[in-house]
Amino acid sequence: MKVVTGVVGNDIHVVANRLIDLSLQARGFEVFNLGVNTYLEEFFDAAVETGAEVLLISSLNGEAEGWGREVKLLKARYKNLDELIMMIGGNLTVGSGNAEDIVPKYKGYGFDLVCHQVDLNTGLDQLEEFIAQRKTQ
Amino acid sequence: MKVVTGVVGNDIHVVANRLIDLSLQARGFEVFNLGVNTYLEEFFDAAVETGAEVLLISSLNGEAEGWGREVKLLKARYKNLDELIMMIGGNLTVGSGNAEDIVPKYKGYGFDLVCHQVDLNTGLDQLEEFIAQRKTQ
Amino acid sequence: MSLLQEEREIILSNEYVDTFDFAEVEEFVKNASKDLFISHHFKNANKMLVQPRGGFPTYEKQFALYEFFEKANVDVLPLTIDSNTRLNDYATSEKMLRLSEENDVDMLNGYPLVNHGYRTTRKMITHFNKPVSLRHGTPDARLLIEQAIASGIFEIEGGPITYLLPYSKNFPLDKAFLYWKYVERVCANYSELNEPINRESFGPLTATLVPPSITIVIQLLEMLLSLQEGVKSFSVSFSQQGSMVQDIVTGAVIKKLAKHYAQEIGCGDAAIHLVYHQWMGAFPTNREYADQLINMSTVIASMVGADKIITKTCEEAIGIPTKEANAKTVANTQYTLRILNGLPSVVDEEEEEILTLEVKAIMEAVFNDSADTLWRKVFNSIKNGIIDVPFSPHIINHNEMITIRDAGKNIRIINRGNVPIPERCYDFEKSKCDLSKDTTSIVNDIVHDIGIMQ
Amino acid sequence: MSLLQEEREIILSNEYVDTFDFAEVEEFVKNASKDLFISHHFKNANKMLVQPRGGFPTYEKQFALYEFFEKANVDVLPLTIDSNTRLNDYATSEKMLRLSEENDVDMLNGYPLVNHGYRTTRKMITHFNKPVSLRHGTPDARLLIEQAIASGIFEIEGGPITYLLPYSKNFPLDKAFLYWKYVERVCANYSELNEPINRESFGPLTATLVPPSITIVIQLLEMLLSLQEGVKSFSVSFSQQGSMVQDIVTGAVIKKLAKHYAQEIGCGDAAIHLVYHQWMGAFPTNREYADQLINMSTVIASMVGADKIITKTCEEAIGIPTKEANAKTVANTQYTLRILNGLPSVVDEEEEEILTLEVKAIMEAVFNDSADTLWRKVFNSIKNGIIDVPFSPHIINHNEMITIRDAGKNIRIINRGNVPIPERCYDFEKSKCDLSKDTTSIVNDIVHDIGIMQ
Ligand code: B12
Ligand code: B12
Repeated sequence: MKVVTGVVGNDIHVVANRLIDLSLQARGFEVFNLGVNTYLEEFFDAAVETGAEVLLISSLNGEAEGWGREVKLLKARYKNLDELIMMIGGNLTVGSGNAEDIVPKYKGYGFDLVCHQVDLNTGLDQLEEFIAQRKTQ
Repeated sequence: MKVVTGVVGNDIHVVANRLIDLSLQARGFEVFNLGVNTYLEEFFDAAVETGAEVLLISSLNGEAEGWGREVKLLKARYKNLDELIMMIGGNLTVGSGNAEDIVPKYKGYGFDLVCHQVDLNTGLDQLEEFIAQRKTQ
Repeated sequence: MSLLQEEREIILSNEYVDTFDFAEVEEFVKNASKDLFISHHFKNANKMLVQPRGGFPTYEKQFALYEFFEKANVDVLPLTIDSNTRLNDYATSEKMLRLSEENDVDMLNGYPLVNHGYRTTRKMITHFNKPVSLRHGTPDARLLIEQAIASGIFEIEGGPITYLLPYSKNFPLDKAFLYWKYVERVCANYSELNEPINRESFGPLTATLVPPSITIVIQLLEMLLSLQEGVKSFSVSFSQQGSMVQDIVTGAVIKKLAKHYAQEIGCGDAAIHLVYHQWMGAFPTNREYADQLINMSTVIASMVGADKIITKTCEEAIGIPTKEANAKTVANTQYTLRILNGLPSVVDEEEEEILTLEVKAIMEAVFNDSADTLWRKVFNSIKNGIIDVPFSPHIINHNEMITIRDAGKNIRIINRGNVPIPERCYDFEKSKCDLSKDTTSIVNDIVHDIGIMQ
Repeated sequence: MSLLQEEREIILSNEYVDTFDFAEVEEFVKNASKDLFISHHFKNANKMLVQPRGGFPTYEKQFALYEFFEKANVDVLPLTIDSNTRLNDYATSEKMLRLSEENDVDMLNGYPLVNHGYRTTRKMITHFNKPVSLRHGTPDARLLIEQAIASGIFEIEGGPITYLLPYSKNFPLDKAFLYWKYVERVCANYSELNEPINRESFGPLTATLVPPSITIVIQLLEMLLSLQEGVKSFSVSFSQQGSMVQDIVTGAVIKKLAKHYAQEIGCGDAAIHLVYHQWMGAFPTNREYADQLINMSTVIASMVGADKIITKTCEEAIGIPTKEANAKTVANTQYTLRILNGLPSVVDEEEEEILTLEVKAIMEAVFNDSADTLWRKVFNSIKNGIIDVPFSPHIINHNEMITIRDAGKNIRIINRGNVPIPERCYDFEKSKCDLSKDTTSIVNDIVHDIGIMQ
């Protein structure tokens, strides 16, 4: 299964991104890693080009907050992305915040899976479960 | 010049006492060190026996507060102690306190020199000055 | 009935003890959880054990302290005894305990174990199910340690030298030796029932410029006096000295020689452990600095390779620490031990050789004393200054040895007094110091050397 | 007029600079107090210099920060530049500076030096009369460092590799080399007027599992590129790696090889210093733990024998530190350096030999590149993966090297990619690790290895 991943915005903290790449590969995914400093359009373009089924975005300095609102609008401009599984994780707010507020907000932006300060492996387990459920539906 | 010294009460913290002994000797005094755990009577007895001109008492856990009041009364029972120079130093209160309150109190008890949390050398310099002044009077 | 048992019965028929049930206590020790035995943890843990200090008068406060320590992930709990109990004045401790309970103020500086009794105390100890170490400072601890073991406290600190020379002005030393002989034998007997009871010596002594040779000799002698009576698990200890390399060398020599002398008396089967005390001398009043000092002590303990570390708190220079400050040190120490990795192995051959020679020379002089038993030899050696502890307040101590710090802050002997420091070692020690100074400067240096951590 | 001077005039006739008076600046540097030069302190101090990090937008806040640092007995002051200035976007930094001044909120994450200008900034620097270190992260720092030196800032951090590979995704590396060549030459020229200007490389790189061989090679190359242009005082640096012994070995090898390679290019007269960064990787969120980590870093820096230490704060995992937390670290670090004595000298010959071989092999491969100048050789070596920085976000970086920690938490290379690690060394590195694990376990180990201080 193909996954597009990367760190959104002007964030250059790459460590989590590298770990995600390795972990996805170890779990058998085919990974297209756009790296740090990636803009939203670039993510969607890559999803279209590669025909990926999953888009996994990281944000580590909370910048995602700024991009989140535009997700639905932008995605609507692309065809064939209706089935794309959208996931976001890392530190999803500037400063500190709690998951109860953050998760519904990002679900509202159009993300299927929202992992605020969730450990990587836990997050990827959730992703695999989600995929399995989709398949059985 | 002869000095009697020691730590008053049930206090066994001996470090300062040893330093005082060494410092007095280095300054040319003849030292009679009664050590830690010494009661007020023992100090006066020793002063009489040795014919010391100075009595230098330490207290490190503030116990002196308890003994202080009895000094005048006790000293009055001895003959020939009128000229004895009385000095006390260390930590002169239980817990924390400030010199402005403590010094006058101990002077009232009959001490000529009161050194609350005063460095040893500074204290001994004061003692030597005091002795010199006495001599010129 | 054996002589020891007769003595035990007399001691335990004390008006402050309500019927000591020997058979029940024996049964309890026999079936006690292995987790209560520090000797068991020493065997199985692959990390340095962390133990704080602490004792409060009431059961409730002590319990609350233990809860704090448990949350901080403590390895060994302390039980520090109040000073009336230490002087066997159970009447006063009884009175003060009642006052503490009624008025919610602490009228004692520790836990009055005899007054609480073993039936009550055992509930607390078994509840937490962690090893507990008894810290007291009692010359006549016979009643106290019976109660302790009956409560489930399977480590007893102290010894006839280390609990006397730093803590007392004139308690008779020979009496202390005999009282401690009782303690050793009771510990040895109980050790046969389950895991061994651990005995620990108090290496810090006066915590003031004690040279490593004196510390080690006293540790070895208390170890031998204990093993002789059948104790099977013993901890030697020392406290941070001010120079990292001197601590490392001291650790290496004490480990090597403890094994050596234990074997010499045919007790090579006993387990010997090394305990390191965080800095025991004059502390900085600044709490932040105190925390730095404490962290540094932990790093050095790791370099030394100690089996257990005993902690201080950032309130040391201020007063008896709060349970919060105390638990904080425990958590911090555990964290530090966890993240400190890749320790180099450090060996300083010259320093090790000198220190080994010194210790062996003093030990030989003690053994050569004409008395018939080891404890009498040791007693005589203290009396005649073969063993001399700087800054001991005890009248029997010689007080002729003078030590100062060299440029690396190592403690050096510049006047050996009557201690048989071999000529070569003495020259070495003195060569490290500037002895051309006048007496006043040397006294100033000593004052400075005592306050190096401030 | 020289080519360089022509370039300088063009760069300094920027709309955000109000008339740069070359002659006045030259006169200022010539007569500047020696105390402002860190190179002077390196020569004369007999202690490790302590330098925090920190930059605020307004003059007043920066001044207040310096007052805090001064009270904490700082040795070297930092001036951290905001990120707009780093990207040469002076218009935005101007706007944000005005907003910060008007609203008393910090709208910039550092001090916008170009907007404040050298005339204003110099007042602050000369007022405190302590050496200041410029921390930026700017690929094109030409205008910035002219302003810095004119302000009295006589240490410039960074370099074409270390300020790019960890900090940028796609800034062209060849441009960076040329911009930094300018910086080196300006520093070299000013160095002739008074004490030398010190250049410092940024050894921590990505602070994430970078093996010491890669760190050292990059330090040496930036040093050579700098000395080649005439710089006479240079600091190589690295950050705490997670294993005490690996840090000590890294320190020994970098010191030895820096001297060696400086001599090779005929620059043996330059003064080379060693800087140690307290842990730069993922920090614990618990402030108490962060303080322990910081203290331990200081102890290790002493074991390494660093000439300067750059500090972190207990708020690292939380956000930009307050001036209180920042000054606290400085005071604590100074205290720790004061009380840490009797350091053993530690040598691990095998590790030193392996690391030396690795560094020399990579250096040789770089020198053997067919390009005509050193900077082009280095550029090519990065492009073709002879130099490969783990976790660099830059697109030019190869990202084929894989490293993990062994049992002692030493960073080991388990996949060398295109880096010419000699066979013997590669075998040694791999022999320290358990490579029988499956990929998932290894990934889990890497995640764990990155978080070892948490
Ligand atoms: C290492 C580091 C750096 C390195 C980065 C190297 C690199 N290119 O990656 C260097 C030194 C270069 C650096 C530079 C900077 N940094 Co930085 N850096 C850090 C540090 C110390 C650790 C970050 C890290 O690698 N953590 C380890 C990884 C594994 O953890 P993680 O990123 O949190 O990711 C985990 C989870 O979030 C999760 N996750 C992430 N994504 C996803 C996605 C999904 C789907 C799931 C399920 C989970 C998940 O999985 C990961 C593993 O558990 C942090 C402070 C800290 N945390 O201790 C500061 C920090 C993040 N940096 C900071 C700053 C300010 C900067 C600079 C601007 C500093 C400067 N003035 O020079 C620059 C420039 C950065 C930029 N332009 O973005 C600030 C950010 C402040 C804020 N939040 O507002 C911090 C907090 C430090 C501080 N207190 O000032 N930094
Ligand atoms: C070393 C030490 C010990 C050693 C003492 C060895 C010995 N026999 O001396 C040991 C480990 C044995 C010990 C035991 C105990 N100690 Co103690 N000990 C300390 C410690 C760490 C340092 C004291 C010291 O030596 N300082 C160095 C000397 C040079 O400084 P100084 O005593 O302050 O003296 C200076 C000045 O006061 C001045 N000065 C003194 N006299 C005079 C006189 C004149 C005329 C002048 C001019 C100046 C002057 O000159 C000196 C040099 O500047 C302190 C804590 C601290 N301060 O860090 C606790 C401390 C003093 N101990 C304390 C306690 C409680 C005990 C015990 C009861 C603990 C226990 N539960 O086991 C026992 C028993 C003590 C007893 N019965 O008195 C408490 C006291 C609390 C209080 N004030 O209420 C302290 C504060 C620790 C604590 N936080 O709990 N202790």
